[in-house]
Amino acid sequence: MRKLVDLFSQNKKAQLLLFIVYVAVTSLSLILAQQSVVAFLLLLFSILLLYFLKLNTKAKWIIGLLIVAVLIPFSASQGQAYESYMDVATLVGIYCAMALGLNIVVGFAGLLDLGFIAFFAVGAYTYGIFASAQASKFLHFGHFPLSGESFWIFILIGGIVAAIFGILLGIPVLRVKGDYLAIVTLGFGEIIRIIFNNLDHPINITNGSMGIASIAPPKIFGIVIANASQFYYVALAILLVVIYIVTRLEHSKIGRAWKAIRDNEIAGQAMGIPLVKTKLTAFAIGASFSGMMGVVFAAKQTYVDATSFTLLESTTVLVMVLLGGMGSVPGVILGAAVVTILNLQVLTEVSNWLNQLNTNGVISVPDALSPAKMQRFIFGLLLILFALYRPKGLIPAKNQKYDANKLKKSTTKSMYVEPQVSNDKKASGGSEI
Amino acid sequence: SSSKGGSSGSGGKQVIKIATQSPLSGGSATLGEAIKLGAQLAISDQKKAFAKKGFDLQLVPYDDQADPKKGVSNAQQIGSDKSILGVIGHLNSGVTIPSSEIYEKNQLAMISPAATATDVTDRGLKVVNRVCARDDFQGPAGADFAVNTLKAKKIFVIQDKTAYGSGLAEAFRDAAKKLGADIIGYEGITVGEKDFNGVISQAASKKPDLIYFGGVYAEGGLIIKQARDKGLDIPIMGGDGLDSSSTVQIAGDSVKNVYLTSVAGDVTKVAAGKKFVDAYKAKFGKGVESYSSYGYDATGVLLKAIMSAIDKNNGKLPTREAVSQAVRAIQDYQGIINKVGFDNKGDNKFAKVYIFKFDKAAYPAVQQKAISK
Amino acid sequence: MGSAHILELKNVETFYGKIQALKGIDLYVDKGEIVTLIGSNGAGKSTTLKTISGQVEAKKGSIHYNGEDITSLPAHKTSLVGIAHVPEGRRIFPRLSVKENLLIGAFSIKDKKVIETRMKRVFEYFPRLKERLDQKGGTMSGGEQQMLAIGRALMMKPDVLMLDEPSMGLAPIIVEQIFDIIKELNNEGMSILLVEQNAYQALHIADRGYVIQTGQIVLEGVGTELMTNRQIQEAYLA
Amino acid sequence: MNVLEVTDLTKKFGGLYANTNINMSIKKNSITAVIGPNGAGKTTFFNMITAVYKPTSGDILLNGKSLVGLKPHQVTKFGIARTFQNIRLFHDLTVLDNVLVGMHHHLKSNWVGALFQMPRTRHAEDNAKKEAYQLLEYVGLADLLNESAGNLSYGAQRRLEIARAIAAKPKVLLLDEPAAGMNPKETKKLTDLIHDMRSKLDITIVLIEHDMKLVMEISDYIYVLDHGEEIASGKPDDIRNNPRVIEAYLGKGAVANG
Amino acid sequence: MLAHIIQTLPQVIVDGLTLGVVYAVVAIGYTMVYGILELINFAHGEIFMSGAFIGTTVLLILSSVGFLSSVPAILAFIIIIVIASLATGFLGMGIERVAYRPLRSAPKLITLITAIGVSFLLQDIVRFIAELKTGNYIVSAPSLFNDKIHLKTSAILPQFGDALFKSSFLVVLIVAIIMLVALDFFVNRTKWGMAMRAVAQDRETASLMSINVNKVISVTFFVGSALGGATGVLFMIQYGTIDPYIGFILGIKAFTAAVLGGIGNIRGAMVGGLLIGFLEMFAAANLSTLTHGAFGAEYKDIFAFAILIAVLIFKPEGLFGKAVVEKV
Ligand SMILES: Nc1ncnc2c1ncn2[C@@H]1O[C@H](COP(=O)(O)OP(=O)(O)OP(=O)(O)O)[C@@H](O)[C@H]1O
Ligand SMILES: Nc1ncnc2c1ncn2[C@@H]1O[C@H](COP(=O)(O)OP(=O)(O)OP(=O)(O)O)[C@@H](O)[C@H]1O
Ligand SMILES: CC(C)C[C@H](N)C(=O)O
Ligand SMILES: [Mg+2]
Ligand SMILES: [Mg+2]
Repeated sequence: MRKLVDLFSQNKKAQLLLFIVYVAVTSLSLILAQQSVVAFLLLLFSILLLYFLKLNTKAKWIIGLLIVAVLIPFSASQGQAYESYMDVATLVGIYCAMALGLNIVVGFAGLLDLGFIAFFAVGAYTYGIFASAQASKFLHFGHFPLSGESFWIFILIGGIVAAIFGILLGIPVLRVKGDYLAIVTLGFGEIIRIIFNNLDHPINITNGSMGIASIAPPKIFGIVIANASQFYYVALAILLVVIYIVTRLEHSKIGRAWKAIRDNEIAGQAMGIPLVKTKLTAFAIGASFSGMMGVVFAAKQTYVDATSFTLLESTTVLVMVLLGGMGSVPGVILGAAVVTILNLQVLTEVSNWLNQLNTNGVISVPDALSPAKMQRFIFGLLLILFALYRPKGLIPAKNQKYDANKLKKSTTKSMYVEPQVSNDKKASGGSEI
Repeated sequence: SSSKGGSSGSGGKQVIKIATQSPLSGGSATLGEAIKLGAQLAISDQKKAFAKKGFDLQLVPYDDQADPKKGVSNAQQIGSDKSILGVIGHLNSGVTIPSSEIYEKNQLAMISPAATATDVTDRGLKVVNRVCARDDFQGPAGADFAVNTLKAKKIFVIQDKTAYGSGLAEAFRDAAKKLGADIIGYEGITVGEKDFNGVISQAASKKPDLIYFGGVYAEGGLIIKQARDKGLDIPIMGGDGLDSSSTVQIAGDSVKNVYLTSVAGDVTKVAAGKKFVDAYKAKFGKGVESYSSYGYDATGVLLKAIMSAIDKNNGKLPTREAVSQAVRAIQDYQGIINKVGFDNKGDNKFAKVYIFKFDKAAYPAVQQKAISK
Repeated sequence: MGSAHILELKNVETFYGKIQALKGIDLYVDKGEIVTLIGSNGAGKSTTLKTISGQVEAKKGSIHYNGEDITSLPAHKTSLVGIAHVPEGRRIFPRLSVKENLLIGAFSIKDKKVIETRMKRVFEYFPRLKERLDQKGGTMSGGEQQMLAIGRALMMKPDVLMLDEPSMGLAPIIVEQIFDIIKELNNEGMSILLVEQNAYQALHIADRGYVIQTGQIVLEGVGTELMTNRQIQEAYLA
Repeated sequence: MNVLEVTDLTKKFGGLYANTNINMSIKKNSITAVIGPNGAGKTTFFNMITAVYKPTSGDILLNGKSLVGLKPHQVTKFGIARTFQNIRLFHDLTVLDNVLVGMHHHLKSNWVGALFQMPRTRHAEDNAKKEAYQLLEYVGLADLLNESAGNLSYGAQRRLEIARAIAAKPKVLLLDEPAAGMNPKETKKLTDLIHDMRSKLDITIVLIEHDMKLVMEISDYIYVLDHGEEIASGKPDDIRNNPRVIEAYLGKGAVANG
Repeated sequence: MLAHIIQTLPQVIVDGLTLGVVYAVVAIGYTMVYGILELINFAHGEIFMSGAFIGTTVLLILSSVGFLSSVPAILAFIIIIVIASLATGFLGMGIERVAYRPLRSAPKLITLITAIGVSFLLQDIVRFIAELKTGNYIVSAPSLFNDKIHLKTSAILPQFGDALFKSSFLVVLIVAIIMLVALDFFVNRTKWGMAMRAVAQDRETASLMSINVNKVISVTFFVGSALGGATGVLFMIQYGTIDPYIGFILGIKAFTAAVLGGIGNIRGAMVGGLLIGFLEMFAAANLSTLTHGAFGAEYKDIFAFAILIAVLIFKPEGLFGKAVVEKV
């Protein structure tokens, strides 16, 4: 039996075959049983399976993209729940990008940030203000709301503005460390939220607590993007860019520098890493992902107000990172997906189901314990269980492995030669008796 | 997961579901729960009538957690469950506004018992309706009462910096100013906090004739109590957010001399209301809240519309579009205390604002006046 | 059992997760002996001491102290029995003062007088500590910290003192002193288990010595004899 | 020619003078030892040179340029690298990555290049990896290249620190007790390595060490500190026989042993 | 303008002090646990909340059996606070046992997840129980100390107005001060306190010193949580109304206070708490006067956080934290 498993884990073809069967079965069941969340979740799960398959990376990417960009939307589109699934999927994309951004700050650079949602807010408000009539309340030139075509540029602008805020936040960080940093960022996040919630006066920039309504939906080639199924592709595209950037950076010089100062700041500096610049880069890049997705969020909701950017939101994103596995890109993506789907879909479904049982008299609970209000309770329980059983995260971070042979082969002519051991025989690694 | 497309339900009947969306957990759950329970009562009242026509009427309560994001995501799920023909909710205007965009896309009728902000209906969505009054009616009505009846000259305004509280306080302030009152302070507080002594000290030192609070009972009750502890025995006034038994529970005896405008009237004043209160108490073991009756009425309106849509469709399951149109077409539904009839924006033409006063620590307060538009 | 050994390890195996660090260690210390354990980096010297003091658990085998089975005794109890462990790398409490560090060593002692006399004794060995009573442990120099670590263990007045590389990072004159102190403590009747890289000096003062290699004892003998052993010379002495 | 010139360097911690008016001239391509009792201020001296601590007064000149006031990473860029008395590796990084981090300041690879996989960046990265691997071979750690640094044994960690420091291509390399925790045999290998670095890599080496055998064998020149002050300096033989040094530091045994 | 500020100052100070001591004692709970495990116990706010509910329950039971009318209020109060602290003390110990201890060797931040999980659980469990018993999760308790005390501050300085407060304020203040002093003594002057600090710095080595690390950690959680619970009772006495969500915002503020004072430092937490309480109260009362209405009380938290950030920029280890220079 054991052998069989081993064999299977080595056999690429068998794996691939089984995987294809799995995907086919789940997508078929999603097509047939349209409102089955289970089928939808199982189909999504295939991405995770894919991650663990023994295929080369390129093949995985291609298959993954096919599933995410074609198969899932297609299978889901065969019925009523389509928009609902795509809405959740869009939010998964949004949170994944945000969590990946936070992962740079917390997971790579080791800077605990409890105010990360502020950058999301910055992005959301940036678009919200200019893509609604709000801007005309304080700008007396120009023509607002800007059309939905501006959305595409605003993704960039949102990212840049958030990055600037990231650097602004980073400045106090130069001196403050560890958990002090946590509280500074928490304070920063709260400050941003409170300001957005109050800036209807003296100048009305954010419309204060009334929020900004009727934000223009994005437009491209005259097509208005208004449905979740369309936003899904926007979010997916940005997420792919984010994943690309993150994986590239992780294994580059700056990525190593982040991890180095995380592990040992003093040694990092002594190795020539400029602390300030390195930390600020982490903040800026992390923030920019969040800002870009903020723009998408504002356009999708068509309404922004400060209640979407509370401390609880910041901690939720942090939970995604920790739950997935700090510093682990696939882990963080999984963490964000799990938390988002749990919160927005599974828990609601579960409580609806329990409620159904309750009204049909299958189970009987007093009203005070009505399943409809148990979502946070169940969520809390799950968090504890996850943490206890996967303390390093769902997919713990792994270091990139180098191929010694490849490095060795090229080492024909070395400037470093084994030190000459003067009056001794050749010294070997360990001392043998 | 639920069954497919409302084809069959228990006993071979076709299932019609009504969703409620309101906060069932978190800080304003008292009122959110009341909406759900009101709807639940209405549905169990009419279950038989629907059964006769071959439909199984069911309630699906959703918890929007007073969070816009959650509200929108729930709205998407509601939209995808085709057996749901209408939504009762939300409590909070801030959640109603973005969620209603989704209902609009799904042509799904929504009736809010409680969302009072102007933007709710001012965006001109076809499916959005409410049975309660608007803040630009409620605020000025309060201001009129404060200035002309209570003769307040110097008014100190506090608001909770939510979409609802700010909107209402602003409407009140502007109207009171027009009526010649002096607004000597306009301050914001933070929802969830418990100590408002700082703002109250400021108010006390400015010696107002009246304090107006735009916000909900959780903070309002404490402000009343802490103001009284500071020796401020002046009238304190608020909006529908204070119209809850929790206000009394929190403020205790301090609640005397507190006035409030509500968009829901005192149900005990009419016979139908008394019956409702008793039935409610018997079924849920707790007293009614301000929005219990509106939860009931809003559901009643929705069910009536569905009924008429069924009839129009020869007894077959109507489309959502038909239901939405039928809802908007309702012109004189007799609710527990007032009528419901929608104008072309979805506002209730018969909506009234009621003025209450607490004379003793008991809920409900004593109704002073009912104001129609 | 019933032997006169004050400390005896039989076939002890220890793991870090899946990595096996000790692969069946047999060794003993007799009352009043100095026994040294030498071996190259990563051989398992520190792990042996940690297993004895209960910081890591022995998966197999037994550890006896005065005939009493202490194999699975947790660390905070081993020290009560009479075994003190001066850990590798000093491990003083960085934000406690020098004085508090010493007091912690006497944590299990209630009698203030006893504590005082012991502290005086420690100051006789290490006068530098007395000068720096209120300095935070973490700001002391490396050597000062080593003195503090030994001083702290002496506050327990143990019967068996286990030292993990006590000479590391110390000035020659201090190393000399420390070895003198070890001898002195031994003369007073304390049994000593000494892990050292400084094999010359360790073997010099030891009654017996063990050589450990990748988790196994490969050689055992009288200290001075081991020093002249050709294998040892090749492997550990330059 | 002197690479490193230190004049009147002083460091005060509260009331304690950890270094008092230290003067040193370190010749290019020499091996200089700084010795002295525990707490004499040797590490503090290194810390000032590498800008971990700011000197209370005095000056540090590298090839005539003052290093005082620079940030630690700038000092590295100017050409000084070090190892630490209490090992400070990047525990969660692999052995090879540790060395790559050491190349930070001269590695020509910025994030734009990394993002777009520009050939120049790729080339630089590839070369860096090869070079890092050579360095690991040089210190005898090549087999462990993918191991997490935190899992290495003590001696291996020390060697990795040295490799990481050399990776910064320093003009001057500061080693703080490199032989601590090594047995005589391993120390011997280290001695050879240091010799070799000096001759092959053209590095000037300053080291702190308590192992007198190593110090006496390897050093061209020795400074002796006590209580923050220089009490002696000279060639190994002078130091070995200096009564003040014997009294304060070496003890009688060392003379016999060394 | 200034005259107005001075006039309200006595009242603002009294109010600020009331809120401040509550922050201070809760902050100490954070600081203690942090000091020993370097763990931000995010569930501490909920332990505070549980204490308030347990205290209220006891109070309601006592008053329903007629106990309250037969004994002096202060005795009833002592009974309540003792029961509540013991109960929350054990609750805290239990939480540590279940949610933190198994994760001790895991990455430090992961406990943040269990802490958040525990917070959600506690909030909902308390809410369910309260709703089951009373139909409402907002609970009000009969007040024990309700005499109003008029402080004639205007007699001291004519520019001052008078300050008014309830006698509960005095109770809160006195009890809080007793707790603070006792705790300070405990941690800094007793053997157990020293053991706590040793465990905080190096657990492994502490165990070599005959210190039972698990026991020390349990005791720390017990003491910290008992303090939190007791503060919950104080809060209930002072404000009269509680709900399952009071722990969240208060927890954040108290944590901020702990950091402002220098986390891990008990006196720092005390000062930090008082300072934040006062700053908040001052800002709420005076910001709009100071800025001529441009910014009002709604900015009070910004004000508090901005000061916090400013302090940390100039003194990164907090007001009382000692800069721990890492020996290089
Ligand atoms: N905490 C740990 N986790 C995993 N492996 C460990 C751990 N501690 C030690 N090891 C491994 O166990 C083996 C023995 O280590 P130990 O520390 O006992 O060696 P040592 O003989 O004391 O060496 P040194 O002279 O370097 O101190 C080594 O291979 C080491 O890598
Ligand atoms: N950050 C600091 N704060 C206060 N005192 C310090 C600090 N760093 C070092 N000292 C003190 O300065 C003196 C010199 O310390 P230093 O670490 O330089 O000694 P050293 O010569 O390296 O000793 P060793 O050989 O033991 O490592 C010591 O007395 C030490 O306690
Ligand atoms: C909580 C309530 C009082 C709801 C309020 N009427 C609103 O529109 O948000
Ligand atoms: Mg060792
Ligand atoms: Mg040193």
